[in-house]
Amino acid sequence: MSLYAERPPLPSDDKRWRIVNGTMRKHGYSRNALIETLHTVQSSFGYLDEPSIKFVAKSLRVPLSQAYGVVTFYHFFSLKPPGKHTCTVCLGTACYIKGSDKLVVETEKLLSIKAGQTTADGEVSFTTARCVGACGRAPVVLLDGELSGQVGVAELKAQLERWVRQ
Amino acid sequence: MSAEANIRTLTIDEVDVSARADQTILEAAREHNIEIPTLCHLEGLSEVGACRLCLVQVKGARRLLPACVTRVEEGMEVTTHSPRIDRYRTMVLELFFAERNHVCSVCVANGNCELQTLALRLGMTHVEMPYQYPQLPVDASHPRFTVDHNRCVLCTRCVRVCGEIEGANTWGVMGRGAQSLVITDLKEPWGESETCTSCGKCVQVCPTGALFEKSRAGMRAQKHPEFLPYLRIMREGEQQ
Amino acid sequence: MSETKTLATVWLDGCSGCHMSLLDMDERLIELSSQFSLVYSPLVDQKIFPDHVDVTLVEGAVASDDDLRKIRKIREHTRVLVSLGDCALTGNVSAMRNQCGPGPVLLRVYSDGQKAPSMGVPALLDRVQPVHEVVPVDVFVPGCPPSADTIYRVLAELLAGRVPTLEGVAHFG
Amino acid sequence: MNAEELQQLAAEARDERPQFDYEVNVCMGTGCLSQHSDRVKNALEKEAEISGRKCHVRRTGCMGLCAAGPMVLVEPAETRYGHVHEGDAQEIVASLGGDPVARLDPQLRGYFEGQKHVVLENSGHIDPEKIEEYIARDGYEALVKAVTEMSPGQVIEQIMKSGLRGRGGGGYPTGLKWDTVAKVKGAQKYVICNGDEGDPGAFMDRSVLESDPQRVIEGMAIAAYAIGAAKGYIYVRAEYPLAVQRLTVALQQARRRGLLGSGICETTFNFDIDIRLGAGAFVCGEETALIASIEGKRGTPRPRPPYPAVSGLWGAPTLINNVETFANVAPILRHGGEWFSSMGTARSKGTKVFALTGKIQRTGLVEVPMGMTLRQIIFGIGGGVPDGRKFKAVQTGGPSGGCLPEEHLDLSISYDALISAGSMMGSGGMIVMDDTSCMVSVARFFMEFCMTESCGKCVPCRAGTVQMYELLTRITKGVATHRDLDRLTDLCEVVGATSLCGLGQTAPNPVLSTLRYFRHEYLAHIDEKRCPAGVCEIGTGHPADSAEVTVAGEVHV
Repeated sequence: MSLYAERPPLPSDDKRWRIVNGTMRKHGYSRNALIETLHTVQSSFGYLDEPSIKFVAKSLRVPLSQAYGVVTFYHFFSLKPPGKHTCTVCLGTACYIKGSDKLVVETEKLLSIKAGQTTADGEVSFTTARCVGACGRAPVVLLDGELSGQVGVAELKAQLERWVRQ
Repeated sequence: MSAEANIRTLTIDEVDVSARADQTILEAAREHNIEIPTLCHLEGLSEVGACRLCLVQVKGARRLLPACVTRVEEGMEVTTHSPRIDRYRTMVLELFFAERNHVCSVCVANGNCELQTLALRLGMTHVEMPYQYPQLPVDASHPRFTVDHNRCVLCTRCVRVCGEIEGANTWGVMGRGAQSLVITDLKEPWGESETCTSCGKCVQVCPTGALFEKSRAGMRAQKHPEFLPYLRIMREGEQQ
Repeated sequence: MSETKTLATVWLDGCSGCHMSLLDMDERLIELSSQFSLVYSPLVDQKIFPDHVDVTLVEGAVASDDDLRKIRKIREHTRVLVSLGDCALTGNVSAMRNQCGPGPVLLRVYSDGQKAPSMGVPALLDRVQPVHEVVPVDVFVPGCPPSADTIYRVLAELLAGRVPTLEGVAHFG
Repeated sequence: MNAEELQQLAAEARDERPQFDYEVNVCMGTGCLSQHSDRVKNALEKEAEISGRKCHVRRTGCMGLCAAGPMVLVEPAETRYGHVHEGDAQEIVASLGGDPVARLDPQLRGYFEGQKHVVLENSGHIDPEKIEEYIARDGYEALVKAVTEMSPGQVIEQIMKSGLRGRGGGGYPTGLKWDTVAKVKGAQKYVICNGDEGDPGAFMDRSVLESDPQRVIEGMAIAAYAIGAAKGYIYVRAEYPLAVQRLTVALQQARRRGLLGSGICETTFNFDIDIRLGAGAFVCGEETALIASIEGKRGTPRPRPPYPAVSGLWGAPTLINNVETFANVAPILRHGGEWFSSMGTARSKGTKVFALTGKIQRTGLVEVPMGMTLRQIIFGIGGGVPDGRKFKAVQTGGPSGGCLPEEHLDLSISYDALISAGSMMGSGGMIVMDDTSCMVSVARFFMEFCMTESCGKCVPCRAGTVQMYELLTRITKGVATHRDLDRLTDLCEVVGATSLCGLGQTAPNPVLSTLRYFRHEYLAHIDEKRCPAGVCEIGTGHPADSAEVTVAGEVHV
């Protein structure tokens, strides 16, 4: 038995774990690489679940409580899998002044969920953003990651209805 | 370096005081029996400067400074109490009381709680702000201890003692802002923690009734954080 | 010696422990009774709150619409309003239901299929409030209950025409 | 690379240009890309090829006027087109050398007149993914000069002389900061570029990183030379994928050209930069929180002192400047500190980039000399408030700033003037509001922001922002009392005075400034149960309907 804890094996054969491992290796399995690695997990898998946090934490020798603390501190990280489609309404000041709060209300009504949730059928995730830095085009909505500017309520509703109906 | 070169003279509340250069205002004040209220500070643990109760006025400084982390300087003029500072401290204390469910009368720490004692000392007779009444869990899964988040003030003493003294790093903080919570491991039930050594240090350093020993829940049990500085001194001695 | 002042005590949503503590003053009650006349209290047989009261001690939080009506009327007719004890000051145990609202509490109590009565009993407010959230309060006396010594001190100070200071004397709980 | 090689490279890159009679630049910043400027570029390329004219179609970064996107700039005529579609390509190419296409000019002139581009001098003119184009416009001249001809002390002297102050918000003198870090002894030092542009409504850092990333890299390298650092980090928001991508490319190119790495300019100076991604936490704009985040921890700030200059990243002396600050460094060294300090006001030198947004005709990025008035920017450059509505307020400084009313429109912009008016420079967001905005709601909006972005470490910020948010909510609901207003004022004072970091210390500012200039709106909500802007949904005014409201609403102290 080794005195030092060995790095845990990859959780599964899933190729994406090798990408995750690659990020950690690039940083020499340093504790500092925690956030970078979590970014890789999230971009590979879409979200972070308990086994993946545990795997990363143990690989980097970060205490579990600290890893969980980091994951839940940053709003960019999600503990739940995203829906098939994502709709993000920007709530930056410029967008707010241009009425993006109404877009939020309408979206929540149409999808019957609150911001931060996914529809029961797993079709659409709805989130809000603090500012995506496209204030010149306010109000801004990200549909499946694609930025649309000067979005009206009717336009957004039409797109969401298309997704819901599918 | 000579011993004199390491000594700083300053005034605290117009009293001439001398202190070692590596001492904080708080240490210097307490050595001279000048009381500055604290909550997150605990001798033997690192400082976080989070509770803001030890803020003092230093002449020439633009802002109030936390006495627990501010080092003494030659010629410093420190004021620990003034109507303004006292008013701020009381309001900060009110914020503590209003943010969670501190119901002293039915709390296991009633009579031995640092938050309760601070309210008494600072003359906080009531809370001007509306209470938040958040719904917070109580985790009694550990065979010996319980964590009641309703009484937690997020001082992070448990987190620090667990990491710095016990080295288990079982405790951490999750979330942010008003949603912050102290957690064990991946927010798993304390009783199922794979890292907790059940040493109980966190319970002893907890200033309120957030962490308590089940066996003494009804006994207004006193906590004993005094072990910390000794433990620290002993360990440092071993290393030398 | 000043002339006799009028004193009232009120019991809102609390356990009456503060009133017990008041009685705990024992022989000091006799001393005070020469300077105070008790004009309204659960301890005396007087149903109508007088038009003018010098000092009113309020025990308990504001939990029902009846409490609300009462405390407003009392405030109107009282010169010095004293919040007595933690329930009046913080909501205390009475306010613990604020974490879930009155619904689950009623459901728990009337769990045998009965409906909670709506006639003849005061309706619960959505939120239990400390007295000072509802009307202005002049003196705050923490404690669950405040000790007889504390209450005596408060009344003696008021009699002497001073605002009692309780810093370092009375604590919550 | 040495000075000669750099000059040679610059000359080569410049020589390429005469091959073309015309250059057609297409903005491919985030704003224009969202309006499919990539398709416009493809169409223009196709048309240029068909026409057989000597015309180079170039991808560039932001041209500033996002409202008129996609934007196209034709050089050398300096003709700007807005709202360009694929179908316009043929007409644009055909017009080269002749009269501009009149129908595509949405009166852009007013927007660019009066601006002075230093930070944005290359934005819209170069391809951000080609280091050669940056070098052709005197890029890296300053770094080579600094490293080969100047001592670190001389570099710092020029920065001091320039009077440059931190562009991230606080306005701390940059030269002084550099000098402090340079003087601290330490084998390992770090340079950090703060690109965690968290202020909602500000996007100049994103734009600079997308349009001219080499400029930031050069600025950082010069700083590293001046303070004696060998390692740098750029902390960028993960919400800015395009900026991250362009920065990644730029770093590779700079390394390949020997402008980063070891032995830069054949000297002993080594410096390299890594990118670190933010993960959605506004508080990480605070220096110590940013450092914690780079170290892979929760982004919570710690008390200062010790300042990062003494004990920063991994305890080493660390210099942290914002993107725009670094972007100013190369021009200062190229033209000298005096040149820079000849622009601006007595204590605020140079230019400042503002993100002009909200209820304004022309939204986008503007760069103007310090000292310009708000009126000149909003009504001159921005074209005023649209739809015949009335100007009400301009918000500057993000959640740490304030709202300034019409009376302050003639305020000439400087760090100190904005602070004395109750607002802040911040990173340069400028959000214009008209009479349809309710100022109490705006204050509440910012308080919600601070509340959710509070890290939770210190109680005044963690719990105080919640209390203030709830009080503001009560006011917008028309159930607040004067006692609530007093409480709000008290909380503003305490949270501002006792919070641990800048987030909490400045969180009350939007409330304080609206209370100062728009108190009547607060009073209308409280006394008349009325929202003057018609934004807040105030009930029937019969609080007796709800027991809870009764308790909260009727009592007057």
